[in-house]
Amino acid sequence: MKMQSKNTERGQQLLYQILLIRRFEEKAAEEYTKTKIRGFLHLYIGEEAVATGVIQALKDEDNILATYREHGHALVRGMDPGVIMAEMYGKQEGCSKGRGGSMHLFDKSKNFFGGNAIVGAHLPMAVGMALAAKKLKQKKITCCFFGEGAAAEGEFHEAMNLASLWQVPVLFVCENNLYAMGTALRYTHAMQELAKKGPSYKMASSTVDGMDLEAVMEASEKAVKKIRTTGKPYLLVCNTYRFRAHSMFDAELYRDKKEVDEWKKKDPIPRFRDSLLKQKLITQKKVDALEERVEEDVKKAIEFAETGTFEPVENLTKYVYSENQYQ
Amino acid sequence: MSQTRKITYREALKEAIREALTENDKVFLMGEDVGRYGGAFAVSKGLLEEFSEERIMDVPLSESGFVGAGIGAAMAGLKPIVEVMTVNFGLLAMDQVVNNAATMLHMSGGQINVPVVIRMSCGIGKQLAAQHSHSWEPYYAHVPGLRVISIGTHEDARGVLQAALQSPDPVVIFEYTSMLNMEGELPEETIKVDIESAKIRREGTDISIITYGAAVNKCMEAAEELKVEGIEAEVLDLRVLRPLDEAAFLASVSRTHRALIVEDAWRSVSVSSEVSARITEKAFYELDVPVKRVCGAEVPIPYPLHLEDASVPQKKDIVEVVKKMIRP
Amino acid sequence: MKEFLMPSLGADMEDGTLVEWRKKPGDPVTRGDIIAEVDTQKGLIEIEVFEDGYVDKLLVDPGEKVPVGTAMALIRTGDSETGQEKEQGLEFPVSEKEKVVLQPTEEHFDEKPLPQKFPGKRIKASPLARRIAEENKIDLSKITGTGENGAIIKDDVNKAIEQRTAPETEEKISETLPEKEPEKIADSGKSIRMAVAAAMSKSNREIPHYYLSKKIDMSKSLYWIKESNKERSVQERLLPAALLIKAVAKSLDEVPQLNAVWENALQIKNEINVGFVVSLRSGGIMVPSINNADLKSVSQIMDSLNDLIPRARAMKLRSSELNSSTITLTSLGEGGADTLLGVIYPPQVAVIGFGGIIEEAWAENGMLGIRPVINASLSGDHRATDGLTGNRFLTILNKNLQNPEDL
Amino acid sequence: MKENEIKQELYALLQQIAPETEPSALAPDENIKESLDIDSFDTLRFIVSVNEKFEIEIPEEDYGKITTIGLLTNYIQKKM
Repeated sequence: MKMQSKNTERGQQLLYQILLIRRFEEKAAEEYTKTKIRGFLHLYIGEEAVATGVIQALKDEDNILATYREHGHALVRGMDPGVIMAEMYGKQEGCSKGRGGSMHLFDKSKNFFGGNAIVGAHLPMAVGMALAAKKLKQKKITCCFFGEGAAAEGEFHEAMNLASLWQVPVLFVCENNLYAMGTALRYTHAMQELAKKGPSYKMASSTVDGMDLEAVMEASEKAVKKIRTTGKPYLLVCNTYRFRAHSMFDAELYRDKKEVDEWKKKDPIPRFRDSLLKQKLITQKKVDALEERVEEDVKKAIEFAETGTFEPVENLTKYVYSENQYQ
Repeated sequence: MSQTRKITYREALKEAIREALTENDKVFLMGEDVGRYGGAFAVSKGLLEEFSEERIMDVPLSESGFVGAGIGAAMAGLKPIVEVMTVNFGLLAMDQVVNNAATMLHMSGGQINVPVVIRMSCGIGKQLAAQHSHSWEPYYAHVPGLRVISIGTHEDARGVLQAALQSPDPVVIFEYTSMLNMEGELPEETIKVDIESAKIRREGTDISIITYGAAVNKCMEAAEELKVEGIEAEVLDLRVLRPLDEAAFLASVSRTHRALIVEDAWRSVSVSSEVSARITEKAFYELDVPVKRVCGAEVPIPYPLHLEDASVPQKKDIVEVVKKMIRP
Repeated sequence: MKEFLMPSLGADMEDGTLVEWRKKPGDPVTRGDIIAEVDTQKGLIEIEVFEDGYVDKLLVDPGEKVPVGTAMALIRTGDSETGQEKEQGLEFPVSEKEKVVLQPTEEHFDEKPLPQKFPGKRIKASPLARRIAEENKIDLSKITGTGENGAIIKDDVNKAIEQRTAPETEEKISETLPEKEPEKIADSGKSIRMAVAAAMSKSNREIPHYYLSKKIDMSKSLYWIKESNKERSVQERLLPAALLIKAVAKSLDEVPQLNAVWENALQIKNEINVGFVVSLRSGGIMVPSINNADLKSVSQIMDSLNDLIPRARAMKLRSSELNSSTITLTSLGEGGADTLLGVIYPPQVAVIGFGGIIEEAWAENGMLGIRPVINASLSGDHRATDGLTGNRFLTILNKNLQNPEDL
Repeated sequence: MKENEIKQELYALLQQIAPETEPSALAPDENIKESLDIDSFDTLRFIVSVNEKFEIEIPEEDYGKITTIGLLTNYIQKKM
């Protein structure tokens, strides 16, 4: 197994991260029902292995662009849970000063570029950022997460073509959770083996079980290595599943309860935990301690958000234009 | 008087691009047919040879893709000049402009700037029919977060790009194909223009003709004709369609007490409707006659020349309306 | 054809109840005629017409309550539809057709746009023309427009300003109008109290007042009155109030900033019309105006008081007498309180208050004597003027009262 | 004219000026102005009406001598 090459500390850190996403989002759902959080709240629960596995393969200077289902990505990238929660509360202590909310988490200092909520529209931007890196002779790659729904957008195809044509270092990560909102893959794609869309743009691609953290880690490390050596883009398809509704207000008429239960058996968190236990990379006692630490950190995040403040209305029109017009 | 030289609008645009490429190696031009073809309207002709493929990038026909890439490149530290061949294809990339370029700074709480410059040629006058004769400046002028500039003079053709590249925010520039071959006078020395203020192109006391883009020239000609009849018209080139330089036109109207707004774009929900509304809101008691507009007819632009001419303001329309406003 | 509208007689008037028509269809009317009696919050008020012509039609029945600006009657005028009629005087001889311009209703009337229900009948004038006309007290209804569709434009108003004749003749006409004794007086004590309450509350809410007061030695003034009264019959005798009004009006000539209204900005008034507070025995106050008080002699002012005060007490004042004042003067007379600090009547910017005349020890040139002293106060609108202006006014007022023979 | 007739005339004149009062209830030595709450203007009007009614001249310096119904009645009787 891959993890055997890793030390115990690394295993514990990953377990902490994937657990943090789960508990953080469960708490967010609760706060949503209490109306502390409003707007859309798209939960990542069930899909956590993808963000955790891919982002751990990146370097801090690499760019990340994600979708509106991005709490997990932001957490793994190292953004503070309190600052993220405050953003969802709309407080000015939030990572985007409360201006963005759940769908628009940004942290330039951590090269985290959203939080993009027009499906497919951030793919061309990712290509542009990679183009800039290439022109500026920087060694960074740009990692762009999107769902299989976005792969039906024209911009997906334009971006794939441009990235491959210009040979720029983009890691396209398709988080295939089988539903574009409420419409299943079979109703949205003629070619459902999504990785095959890569070669048609002369782009390397592969598919991985997105419910298996260790598998995702291995696949993304391979992909990243390839990008760094060739400077060319790569399409990684992670098959995964979202356990909860698309957003909070969703009756889930489009899928069978049994199907959800079936997928829950593949829950990436117990799977990874058990693997660590089995490899003796962690003890049950340590697992319990980690659970407690996560619980504590989520509590702190809520406290931070609760004590945050709202921006005064007089500031309404800030950040429309830069204050310093000429640079 | 300083020395002047004759130059076409096209050549002025090209000089500006050349200057930008020379002065700042983070600047590059990307767009459909800007390189090997020499630019759809020959604006960038010769630049590929002068610079390199890296700096003059031909792109595939994927407006959303390359405009989005331009935005991404700007976010990541470059100064891209993205050319959308014509405004007519601009809507294919409208989402990128409105949802990404215009929102990023705000959505990120002031963290992320998008210093991209997007150039589009636009306008009417070549019998190109309904899908290739658009005046869509008002669409872009509607969007907070963008700076929207309309180049109605040779001076601006030469000077606007430099100012736009210095802006940390996205700038959309409209150029007019009908003016490309037009010759104008420019001073020998470097031109400095700003992209924040409107400019009075001709001073006058009897009426303020407020306009932008290709209509500036028509208004200047109309003003000359009116002078013969003893009417002194002031021509104010809005130049910046967003954020509007409101102070400039309110001041002009407060001097002349009459306002005519001339615009090639369709009349309804246009730049002229906005300017008119603001005059009424903020300079009502300065008005001695109702605000009038001469705008594009509300019709998809027809192919035949006589119908095409009839669908946008012409010099004689402007002259006629001004005369009626001053001597009813 | 012109509409006769329910006038706005003050910022606090919203509507009025027609009590009686004084004219019937077919009757000739001349500018200044009383056309109707209207009950308002402030009591029964006689309403004047501002047109010359004939009553064409009455649109409102007695007993009806209508908002300010509602058309109440149609007046057929000489120069109605087409501009040429004015020149030719086709239907009716217009006696003083060129008396024109001075608008006795002043800004209150023009300010309130007519309701949009009747857009066709509105005077068509550009906003700029309206503004200039208002600033120069030009009556737009007397101007023929040369703009689009006959609209009055800047040039038309400027021409009217140039052609304006001496305004004094106009003033006389409105003063010598025949008096008509109204039969009934509404029991309006309560509504007057309410109106005073409303205006004063608004004033205290919106106007940042500042107060200044100065003691003035009245011995010279009182002596002058006494000497003057010796030569007068009882009927012609003067009261100190007449002298105080004249002194205030004359002082305002030198400090025009206080003779003004505040409507988003200070608007200095050309005429000095002193509103004089008359207390009603039943409670409440009426404030009739003594127009052009600076141009009148003390005797003429006393005549005005003799005319106005009894009518005020009987609530038989004309609407123009109630709404034309540009500053208010209030005086306690003898006895009672020493000092009176008034509340400004909006949109005016000052009120001058006089306490009772009392004998006080007074030091002058190192000598102590007993003098009749009055405490003059100024309440000013701090948005419009500052204490410095007020101070100047009180100094000049004192100087004027020390030289009564010059008043 | 008898004292009583004069008083009745004075009551009528005061009634005109202060309609809501009852001048006949005034004691002979009561101050008219203060009791009926009449201001200087109405005082002047009253004096004018006395002057017209009884056809007597009242100089200003005499105002202090006619402050009550009693004093005024005497004054009028003397002057007539």
